[in-house]
Amino acid sequence: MEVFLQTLVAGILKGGLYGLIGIGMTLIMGVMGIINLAHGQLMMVGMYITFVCFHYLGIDPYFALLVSMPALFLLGVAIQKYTLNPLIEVESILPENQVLMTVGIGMVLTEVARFIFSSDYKSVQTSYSSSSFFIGEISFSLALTIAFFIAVAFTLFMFWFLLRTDLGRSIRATAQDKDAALLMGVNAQRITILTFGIGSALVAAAGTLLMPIYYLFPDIGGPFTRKAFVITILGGLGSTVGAIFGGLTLGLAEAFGATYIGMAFDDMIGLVIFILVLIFLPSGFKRITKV
Amino acid sequence: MKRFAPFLLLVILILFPLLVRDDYHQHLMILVLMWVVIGAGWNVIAGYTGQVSFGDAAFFGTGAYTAGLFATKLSISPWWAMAAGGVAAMAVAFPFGWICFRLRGAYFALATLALNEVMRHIATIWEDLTGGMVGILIIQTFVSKVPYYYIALALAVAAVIGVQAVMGSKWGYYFVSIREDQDAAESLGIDTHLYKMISLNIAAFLTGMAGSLYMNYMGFIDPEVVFSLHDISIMAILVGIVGGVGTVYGPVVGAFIMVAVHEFFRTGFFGFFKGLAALTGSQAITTLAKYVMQAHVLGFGILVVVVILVLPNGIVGDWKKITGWLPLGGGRRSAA
Amino acid sequence: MRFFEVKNLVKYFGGLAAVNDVSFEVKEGEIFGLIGPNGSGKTTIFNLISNFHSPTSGSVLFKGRDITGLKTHRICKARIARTFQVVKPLGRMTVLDNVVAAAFSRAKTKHEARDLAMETLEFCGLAHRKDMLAKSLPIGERKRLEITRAMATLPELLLLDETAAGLNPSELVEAIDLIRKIREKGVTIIIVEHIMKVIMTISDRIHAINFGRTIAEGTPGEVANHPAVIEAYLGEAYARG
Amino acid sequence: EGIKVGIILPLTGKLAKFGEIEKKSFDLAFEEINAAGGVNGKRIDPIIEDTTGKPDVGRSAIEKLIARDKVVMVGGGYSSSVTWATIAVAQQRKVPFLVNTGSADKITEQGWEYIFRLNPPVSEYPKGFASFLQNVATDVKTVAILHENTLFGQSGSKKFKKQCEKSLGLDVIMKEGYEAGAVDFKPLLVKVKSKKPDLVYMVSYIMDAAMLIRQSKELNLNPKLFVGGAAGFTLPEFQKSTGAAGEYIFSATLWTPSVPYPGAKRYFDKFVARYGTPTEYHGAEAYAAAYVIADALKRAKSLTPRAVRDALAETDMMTVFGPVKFISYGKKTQQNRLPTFLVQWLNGKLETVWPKEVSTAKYVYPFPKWNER
Amino acid sequence: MLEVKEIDVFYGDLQVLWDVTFEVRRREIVVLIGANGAGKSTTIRTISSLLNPRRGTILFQGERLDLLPPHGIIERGVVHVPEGRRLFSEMSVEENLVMGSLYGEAKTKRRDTLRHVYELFPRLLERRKQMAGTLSGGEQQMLAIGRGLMSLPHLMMFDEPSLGLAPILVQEIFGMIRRINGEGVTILLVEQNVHQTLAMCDRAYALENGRIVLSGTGEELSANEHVREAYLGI
Ligand SMILES: Nc1ncnc2c1ncn2[C@@H]1O[C@H](COP(=O)(O)OP(=O)(O)OP(=O)(O)O)[C@@H](O)[C@H]1O
Ligand SMILES: Nc1ncnc2c1ncn2[C@@H]1O[C@H](COP(=O)(O)OP(=O)(O)OP(=O)(O)O)[C@@H](O)[C@H]1O
Ligand SMILES: [Mg+2]
Ligand SMILES: [Mg+2]
Repeated sequence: MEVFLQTLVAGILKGGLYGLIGIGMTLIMGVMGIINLAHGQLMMVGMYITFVCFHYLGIDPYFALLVSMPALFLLGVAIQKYTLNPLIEVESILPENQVLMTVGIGMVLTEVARFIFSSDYKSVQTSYSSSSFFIGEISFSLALTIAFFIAVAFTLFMFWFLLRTDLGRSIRATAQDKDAALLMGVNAQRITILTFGIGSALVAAAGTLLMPIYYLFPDIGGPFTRKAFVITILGGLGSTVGAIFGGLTLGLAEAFGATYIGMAFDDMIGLVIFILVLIFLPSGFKRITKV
Repeated sequence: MKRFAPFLLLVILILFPLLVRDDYHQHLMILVLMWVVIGAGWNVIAGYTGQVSFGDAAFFGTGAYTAGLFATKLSISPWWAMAAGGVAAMAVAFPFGWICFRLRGAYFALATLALNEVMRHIATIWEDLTGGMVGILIIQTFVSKVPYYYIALALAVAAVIGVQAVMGSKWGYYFVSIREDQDAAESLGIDTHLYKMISLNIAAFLTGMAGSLYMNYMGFIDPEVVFSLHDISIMAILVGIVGGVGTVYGPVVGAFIMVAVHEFFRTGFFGFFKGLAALTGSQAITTLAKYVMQAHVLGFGILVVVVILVLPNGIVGDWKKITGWLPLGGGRRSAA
Repeated sequence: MRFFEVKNLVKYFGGLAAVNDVSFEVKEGEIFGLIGPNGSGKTTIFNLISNFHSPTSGSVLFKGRDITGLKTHRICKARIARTFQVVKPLGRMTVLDNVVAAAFSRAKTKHEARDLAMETLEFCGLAHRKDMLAKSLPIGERKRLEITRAMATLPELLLLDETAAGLNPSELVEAIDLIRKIREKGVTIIIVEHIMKVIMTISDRIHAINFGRTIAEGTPGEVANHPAVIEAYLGEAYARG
Repeated sequence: EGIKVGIILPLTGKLAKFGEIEKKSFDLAFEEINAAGGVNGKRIDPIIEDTTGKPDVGRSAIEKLIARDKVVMVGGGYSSSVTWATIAVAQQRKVPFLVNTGSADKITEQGWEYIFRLNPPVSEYPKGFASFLQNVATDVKTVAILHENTLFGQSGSKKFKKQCEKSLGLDVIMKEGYEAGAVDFKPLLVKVKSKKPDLVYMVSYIMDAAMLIRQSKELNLNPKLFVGGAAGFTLPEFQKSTGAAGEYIFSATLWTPSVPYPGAKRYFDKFVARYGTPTEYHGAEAYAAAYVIADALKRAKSLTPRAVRDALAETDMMTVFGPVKFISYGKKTQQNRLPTFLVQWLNGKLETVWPKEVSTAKYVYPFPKWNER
Repeated sequence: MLEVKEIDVFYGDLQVLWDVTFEVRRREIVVLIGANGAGKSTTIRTISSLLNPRRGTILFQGERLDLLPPHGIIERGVVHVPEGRRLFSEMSVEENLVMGSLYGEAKTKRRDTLRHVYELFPRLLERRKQMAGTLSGGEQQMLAIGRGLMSLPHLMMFDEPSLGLAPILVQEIFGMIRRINGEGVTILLVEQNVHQTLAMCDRAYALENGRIVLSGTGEELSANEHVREAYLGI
């Protein structure tokens, strides 16, 4: 029983963070219709910013959110503006050009990080990094628990933002029909740029929240990119609530898989679920067949 | 002139090992030819049939492991495994395609990406069969590079000619129809599922053969090497798009350029900077050379970004555009 | 033996019954019109016949054979061809190649396929465009290409979905001519159209539906004067005019 | 005109961190050697090529070194996969290759006369630890083995399991691999906890190692012994990122600055002074290899690959990494044989605690429970 | 009110409009007729800045529209109801309407305009929470018009609003366009339904192969030999 509960808690806490990673990807996916394969790399950049804040400026990771999120927002804006948007005008045989572009961007980000920080492992050790509290026999990592609640707060905020504000509505409208949005006076160019910025800022938040308990090196992006797309697909693409759902599913699946099947299957479990969902729940994902 | 270009190229390639005797360049050419095969395969499924694959490594690795296991478990010469590697890759492609071809566009691409990772995990975890991360070591058959070169050349030529033949036939029309509009294709009596399967299996076969060749030639594989997302799958895409999507000779050009660029960066512009530094004795240039060499992956990344932005259909696909830039081309400049 | 028949077709999308118990029969050689307000289920019926969607229940019979649930490409091989309301050109292929790809479903060799394609292009009056990329055709000719491609599969039954929409009155005349010519070749046609000038002039019989259900069937004259059709579809103005 | 020696290392890509440490150590050693008069008055000119950590690129690199640069011998190699792909070329071209890091057993099991290895194969890493179990921790009966799914982790843990069952008479109640880089090890550790092993043996790189220990603390997992199998548990980053939680953790290792070899500490200090970052056993291997290369070149009858190979075969010297002599035993040929050590973090410092003769501090055993500290 | 002067428009290298010139005066209904591919949609898309003319100018109340981005156009009170309706199919009816009033005065008066649109189209009020994608074709067209009205336009441009609609709905839609015109909104209409549009418009232009070939009042064009032959099929 203890094993079960501990696994459940581990899965949920991790899942919250995964959800946050997923929302950013989902937004970008929805509006641009592309899978951002540089998502994990953006998170990596956010993590380095957190590291710099902590290590050189002595800023606590939770305050570093105020630096990493705006910074990544700007980076996302630049990426969309100067590399992805110009592609819309270029005609090419493969509609996946933009996806390939994000692969290239991911490579560039990783290597630039290596240039600046070398391949060394970096970590941020705070007083709460390895503290935990117990409820009954079950241990809760303090940092992960905080991360979980912040992730939930961000998600609720995004939900409100997308449903209740003109800007949020414009983002959704652009996702559904870009030309029509243009005719309604939505500056679609600006919206895509903004969306990429927001998506990047959200994943940066996830990275920053992860920093106290995790570590960092330039190649850390890849695995998180993969997780992000699994989350996005599990969550049903383009849906903010879905991302949370997808994040929790993946977190739980990984945790239970690790406990009851084997830790070696950690990553594979996500991938297998992903393929199963693609195959058996296609109606859940209307967009799949449309793209 | 245009018509004879392929023959001229072929003659040069046949004579190459006789003209250039140094192992280093022969080695590079063997890699180029291997990438031609992989690129040709990718081009069939992605370029012509429009089902972009991010998972070529799954087929490549399967081919490589087949050859490796033939040699280590069955003591059969890994050369026999060349064809077997292709068939084994098809054995992976078949169920995968059967299940995943209901997905379209980017979602199929993601599924291939997942396949890539799943295969890597399997090879890692199934230690009893694959040796896990210990990998498989075999002793190469030949000391000289020349036999490998000609085998690779034969494979590459067969791949290019094969693809050309397929694309000129009914299959070719069907593949392109599927790329352009799957519903329309289906309504015209094309069994899209079947032809996508055919296309994927052609790609898998070629890529699997290339994998077997790799095993034979390199003598060592492990899951990280042959199931690598970046070094195989993404590289295959790059070969495809740099050369030219949906063109017969695109993969040839792409393979050559990608291997050359890779080596170019790795060696610091073929030692240009080092030479310059030695000549001038400048410390700054030595430092610069060091950075250039370290930046080769960065260079790759930038290349991807630039090619997609400027030559979205690759060098062969956008050839007109390129000649348009050249002052002597006199071609009509495309208007912005 | 009946030539073509749909029996008690039903299609649900989630909770919505897009087609709800529709039955009709088409005789060999006739032009059969299908009308109904927007969203009444006409395109869905075509999608059910060609099995882009599989029916929730009901069956489709062609020359005595039950073809319900046959794969889309098999339906085409069985000699039922269709066009799409939202045209689907194979954009980066030439017009000729578009038609050749279709002709391969009948031709053995590439040579045969080309000949068949050229012949069909001439027949449909699109030969002068054969080397153009399909995506650069104007909409009217794209619609014509849809028909040409369908004809190149040598169908016995042709389903036309709003091929005249967006054509101006004089272009309509040409379209009507083409459809008649096709029928003279012996091809049976089911046609969906909102333009009364077209559907009322060329149909032998018309079947009207609303909310996925049959409301009337008969000759153009009978259907045009049917109160349910006037109320749901034509409107008083049309009846008066 | 100097003597050209090729060195291949991963200077970019995922392994760049360790490649960089080795490169710096090679640079340091060759500078010292050249400053001290080089080889019989000639400079050694190392040509360092980047393998990017990939076998095919490594192969391009060594082909270039041999065919174009005409080096008399090659060193480096780093990972087993790249090492394997490249030594085959060296053997075929008859150019000696001194391996200093690649640890797959097979590397020296081919009987290839041009291939030498300075470092012990992976199967021998836990030797020192085994003797500790036999002599001190005799009440350890049950073992849980956790390992990353890399070459190092898989083969290291397999060998250790065999050793436990065959020669140490221990009961391995659990052996599980994991994908390096996991965010959360709790599910795994909860399982370990429920099985209550006496010994938890982990083969992990630094950051996984740190996460395992920190999360063991969070879960209050208290075996009698926590032992790391080389790699991750001895590096300064481990200490930095576990803080107090790293205390009392043991590790089997090949080298620390406190090993009883002349110059080990001096090398460490020099490295830190020069580059501002600490070094570790990979660096020591490279540094030692550079001196072995210089020694062989000095003794070589001529500066041809053949003569250098013969000189290498005669090597018998002391380095910061220990004595070097290429011998044959078991299936292995031209393999250097070295003892391994058991170290423990005590007061934030890594102390050598076993074998007793060379210990710098007394071990603490059993492991003090987390909540009783 | 709107003056299009000598515009040339290209898709890439392909020229589709040559020297197109026409004007729309305040409170008029002006119709643009022409064969398929003549360039009618292109003209409207150019006015709403989705395309840029390579030559020529477009003036609206004396201001250059061709220099503005698409979102600048709607702020000036020119709205384009596109071919095929182009609704935001996964948003509710009301959200679609709100999307029509993102800027300036339209935004501040959003509530009032919304009420007004619901009065005009009671059907939309009934369905305000329904997803736009699930509306019937006629309702969708109403919504598209309603969405256009939300921006408080001075000039509305319709691209084939009757396309693919049942005859009964075609009547309704034309009725609505007249009503909107009656409320003081100027109308530019592109239609294939030449009979009816010529009957209801003030003036009309005929576009052939990207060139304006004829212009005049509705009656004049209806009576024109060429029009009768080429467009009315008489
Ligand atoms: N794939 C689908 N998923 C869900 N609903 C659908 C789907 N296809 C059609 N529908 C719905 O089914 C109903 C019938 O649509 P259909 O396209 O058959 O109408 P139609 O008679 O062809 O209309 P129109 O004259 O406008 O073309 C509509 O309410 C439509 O929204
Ligand atoms: N995106 C595009 N790229 C290239 N050519 C185009 C594009 N859109 C339209 N065209 C071409 O421009 C010409 C004019 O098209 P446009 O859509 O303006 O015609 P239209 O008069 O609105 O016709 P319709 O009655 O079919 O709507 C046509 O020849 C068409 O093929
Ligand atoms: Mg329809
Ligand atoms: Mg138009």
